[in-house]
This record gives sequence, C-alpha cells and structure tokens, in this order.
Amino acid sequence: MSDDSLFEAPPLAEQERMVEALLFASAAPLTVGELQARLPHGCDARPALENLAKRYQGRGVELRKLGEAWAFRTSSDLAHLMTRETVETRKLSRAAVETLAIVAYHQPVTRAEIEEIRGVSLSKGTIEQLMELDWIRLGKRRMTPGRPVTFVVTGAFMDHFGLESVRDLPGLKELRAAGLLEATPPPDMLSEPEADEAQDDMFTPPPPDED
Amino acid sequence: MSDDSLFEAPPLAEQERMVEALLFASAAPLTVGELQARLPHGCDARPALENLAKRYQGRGVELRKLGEAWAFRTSSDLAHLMTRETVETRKLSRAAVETLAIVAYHQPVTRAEIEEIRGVSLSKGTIEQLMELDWIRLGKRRMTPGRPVTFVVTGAFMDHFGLESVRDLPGLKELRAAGLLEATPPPDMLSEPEADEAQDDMFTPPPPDED
Amino acid sequence: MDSQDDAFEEGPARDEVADRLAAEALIVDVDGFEGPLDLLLTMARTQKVDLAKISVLALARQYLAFVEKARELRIELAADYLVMAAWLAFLKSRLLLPPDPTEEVSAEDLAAHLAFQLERLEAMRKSAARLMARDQLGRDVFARGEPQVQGRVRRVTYTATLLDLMQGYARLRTKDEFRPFVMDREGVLTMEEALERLRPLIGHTGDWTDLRAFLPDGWEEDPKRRRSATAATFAATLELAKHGKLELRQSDTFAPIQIRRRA
Repeated sequence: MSDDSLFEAPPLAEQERMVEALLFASAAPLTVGELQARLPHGCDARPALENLAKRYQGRGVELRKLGEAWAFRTSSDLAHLMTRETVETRKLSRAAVETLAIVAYHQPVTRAEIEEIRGVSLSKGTIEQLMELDWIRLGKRRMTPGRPVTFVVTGAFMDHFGLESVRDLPGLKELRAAGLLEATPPPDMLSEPEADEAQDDMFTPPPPDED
Repeated sequence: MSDDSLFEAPPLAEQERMVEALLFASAAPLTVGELQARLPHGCDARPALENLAKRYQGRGVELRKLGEAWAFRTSSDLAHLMTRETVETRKLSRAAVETLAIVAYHQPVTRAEIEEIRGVSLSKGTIEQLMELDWIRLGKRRMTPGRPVTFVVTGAFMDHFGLESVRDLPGLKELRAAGLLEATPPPDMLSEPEADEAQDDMFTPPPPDED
Repeated sequence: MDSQDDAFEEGPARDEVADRLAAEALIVDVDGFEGPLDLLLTMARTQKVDLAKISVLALARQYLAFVEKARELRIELAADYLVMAAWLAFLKSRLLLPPDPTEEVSAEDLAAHLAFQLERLEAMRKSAARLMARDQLGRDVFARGEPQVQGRVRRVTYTATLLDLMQGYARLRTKDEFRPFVMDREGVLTMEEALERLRPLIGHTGDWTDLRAFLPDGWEEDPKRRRSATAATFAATLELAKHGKLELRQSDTFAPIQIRRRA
C-alpha cells in the first residue's frame, strides 16, 4: 500500500504513450498482462489500448487485437507497397492447409477426427510442420477411452491470420448452423457397441499429477 | 508525361498513410529517395514526412531524421520502459532438453533415475539450469531408503510449452504417428503405462466442448 | 431420399458408358487425390447438384466403375480405395433392396452419413481456402520491421520448444542401447531387494553372524555381483540398525562385519 501512495500512477494520456511505445518497439504481439508488467505501478493497460486503437483507426499502421494479445500492424490495404518486406514462406501442402483449417474450426480436435473428416490418414510430418510453424499446439487430452491428445490453434496462428478470436474465423457461424462442425460419428454397423459413450463419463482420469 | 495524367497521385493524406506504413515495416531507416521509389507515381514523400512528424509529436513514438534517412523511434523519455527488451535467447543443450523431457514424462523422478534413463551421469549444471529457468522444481522425497529428492515440472514449464497439463504430452505411439519418431524401437519397449493409442483409431465422438 | 427413386432408374446403358468415361478420366490422376473421400467428392461434383441432395447410389455406381476400370488397366489402387469400394458395393446392394426392418442402421442412414462427410469435407476445403485468402502476416500485413531495443540490461535466457522436448524424449526412448527402466539389474542387487531379503532372516540371528552369510545364493562367484550384493546388504543392515532391528560390529578395519538381532 505504501508503494501506491508513494508512486502515483501516471495520467491516462501518459499511460497511452507508454503502451504505444512498448507495442511499437515489439515485433511480436503483447498481452495485457505483459504490458501491465512493464508499466509503472498502478497503470491499467486496457483503457490505454482502447484509446490507442481509436487513435490509429484508418492510419497506415493500426492497432489490432490478435487472440489474447495486441500489436501494431500495417494496414492491409497497403500490402502492395510492401513487396520488399514480404517474407517468402514455404508453401504449405494441401494436406497441411486442410489440417490447419480442421484444427481451427473443430478445435479441440484429435488426430482420429482429422482423419475422419479428411477421409485419409495424416501423413507423417503434417502435424509436425504445423507445430513447427507454431500454428497449432497440444490441447487437453480428450476424456474418452484412450485419452487421445487434441490439437488447438495458437496465438501465433491468430497473429498470422489477423484473427481477434476463433469466433472470427470466416464462415464459422454458417458452418455451425449447417451442422457441419458437429462431430457426427458414422452410423457404422461394424463399430464397437454403443457402450463407448456410456463409459466415457465414467472414465476416470489418471492419478492427479502434481504441478 | 502521359503516365502522370493517367495515374493521378493519391491525396496527401493517403500518401502520409503510405509513408507511415513503409517506415513502420522497414528494417532500416529510409531516405526520401527510397520512400519515393516505393510510393506510387507522382507522390512526394517530403510533405508526407512533415505531416507525419507533426502528427507523432509528443506521442510515445516519434518520427526522427537520422542523417539522411527517416525512422520511427520510441520517445527517449520512455527509454526506461524498453530496457527489458534485451533478452538473449539461446537454445537449450541436448542434455538439458533430454533431462527436462524425462522429468516431464516420468515425474516425480530422482536424479538416479534420470541418469539411468539417459545412460550417462548428469553434469552438475543441468539440474541447476533447469531449476533456474523455473521449469523444474523439487518434488516430494521418495519414500525409499536414502529418501532421495525427486524433481517435477512447474507451472512455468506448462506455460512455456503451451501445455494444459503434463498428461497432455503425447505418448511414444502418438509421437511416432505424428512423424516425430524415426527409428523403430524394439517392439516390447513401447508398452507405455497408458495403452492409449490402440483405441485412438476408433472414432469416439467428442464431448460438446466447443466454445 | 433420392436413392429410393434411383432404384427404379437402374440401368440405361448410356449411364454406364458415361461412368466409364468419367472413371477413365479420373484414373489418369489417381495420385492427385487425397484418398477415397476426396475422389468421391470430385465425382460428386460432376452430379452438379447441391451436395446435400447428392444421389449416393449414383455416386456408388460411379466409384465402382472407377475401381473396375482401374483393375482393367492394371492400375494398383491403394488399400483404402478398395476398402471404400467394398463398402460402397455393400451400400449399393442395401440401397437397392427393400429395407430390412431387422437392421438397426438403415441404408438411408449410411448414405446420409456419406453425403454428410462429403459436405463436411467440401466445407472444410472452402474454409481452408478462405483462411488462406485472409490477410497474412508477412504477406499482406507487416509487423514492426525494426524492433527496438534500447536497454543495456542483458539477460541470457534459454529456450526450447515442445517439439525439441518430444523429439529429445523420443530419441532417448528409441536409441538402441536403451533398456527399459529397472530391467537392467542382472549384476546389481538393489538396497530394496537386500532389505526384503534380510528382514525375514534377522529373526533367526541370535548370535553374531558374518554379513557374507546373508548374500543371496549365486552372488559370491562373480566379483562384480559380489560387490554389489555386499554393498546392498551392508546398506540394508545399516537401515535396519537405524530402526533398532539389529546390531553391527567390526573388530578391526577391513575385518569381517558381523550382525545379530537386537534383543
């Protein structure tokens, strides 16, 4: 408490300048928490971010929310000027692109589900490549028999595709409305008895790991 | 001359946006000539630069003339906020990566067990380094003679590696399926405690846990 | 369902010919398909209807014609294409027969699910294309080109990725010299084993007895095993002494160690 009284938080306009400088200096997006940690005691990054976003609206550089983090990015309508900055990226295979989309739209999703949707088994390296790009990562294990690992998209994915949240994925609502994002298991007669699902709920996770 | 009449230069406000984006994204300061070369035909970088400099006056970021070239720089009075930027990142040594992996997969694990799995004795600094990074910490003492200390991974470890729990780490079969494992190990060594993947192939409907 | 109607339209030879021609065209490019579902989707598109209204029966016929043609041309199809063919042949026969009330899953359900799979795959394809068409960082949108560092505080931090970690572990677990944990014990007697051996034995040691008498049978010959057994047994006696279960004595340096039960 004595700290608070000794060092009063700077005025909002000053906090805004600080956030502006921090974000401008960084190439990678910064979360509210990261900003907060670097601002003087008592500052609140949130209103500063809101003001900044407004201030940069329509400029050549814009403040964007990307997943959980914020970053300045050039306006996309100016892309044609930037040819010299363009980084030549390895072209993703069709399998990798589709797998990425499936992870984004169906997350958290297991390998078996990806294969079920694509109707073909995942070749080696596809998941690895997407993880290397830091576009997907491991999510929680699915609490179904076998406890398969799941995959989810990362903050870097949001940054790369300029998404504020997964909800902003193009066409998500329509896909959901059309029932195309539901996991509908095949009405397979050869499949295991329905007991599967019943056991799901009873499945007890392994002994708790200390963290 | 005919070019000039065909493609009219964009309005000054637009030129200002363009210069702003170019300077922001450029890895080095740009001279008026360089800017000019990258702007559409008929643009004049000079007035755009002047306007921009005025616009950024007193902000957290300023437009500065450095010799003959122009660049954005964070305001010097905010330099104290930037100091934390300089973090030199080095790749973890192979011994440390392996030790960390063993702790993650086998925790709680004793030093002797780590050495047994790696087949070599641990050099002094490895454990210390991992503890300093706050990726492993001491767990409970093992209730065996000698009561050796054990190591477990930390919350910071989870954060860094984007894991929700150590249980989400893939098992050997999953590693292989993902193409992360090249060598084929002797058959009976794969009996992971959790016989996960055998069931993985069966498509199990996920719980409705989409956001 | 459409498939019902199709059952009565079975057969004009012209369709078969068209199917065969289509099959031939596809066969040339069979490597270009990502599995049977992808191939089916391409075939479905030739029906030029909304995927939701696709005739699964016609599709099954088309696919089977494709496989047959491939056989004629002696083109080896991957196993999953043949599995799909077998399944579609089964589905086709079920669709053509009157519904069997004893079957739990109707042919229509199976056909509907296949149509759903195709629709979903198509939807994901489109979504993937829309995703890739978004403004991408480093292509359409750019980050700060000259990240600024002014500080003089230099801190070294070490980093590794999850991939490094998993690969490191995989490397350990698959290297040739790897032996399963705890199995590699032929020449080593652990203290726990020695303890377990000693506990029932000390009840009978009223008199001072040489420690060597407690080594397990067959461990005396090989010097390596003898050393390990002696060390483990000695450590175990210390542990038991600590708990007040027995006493130890040694008359001189390097003299035999003797133990007895504590009265």
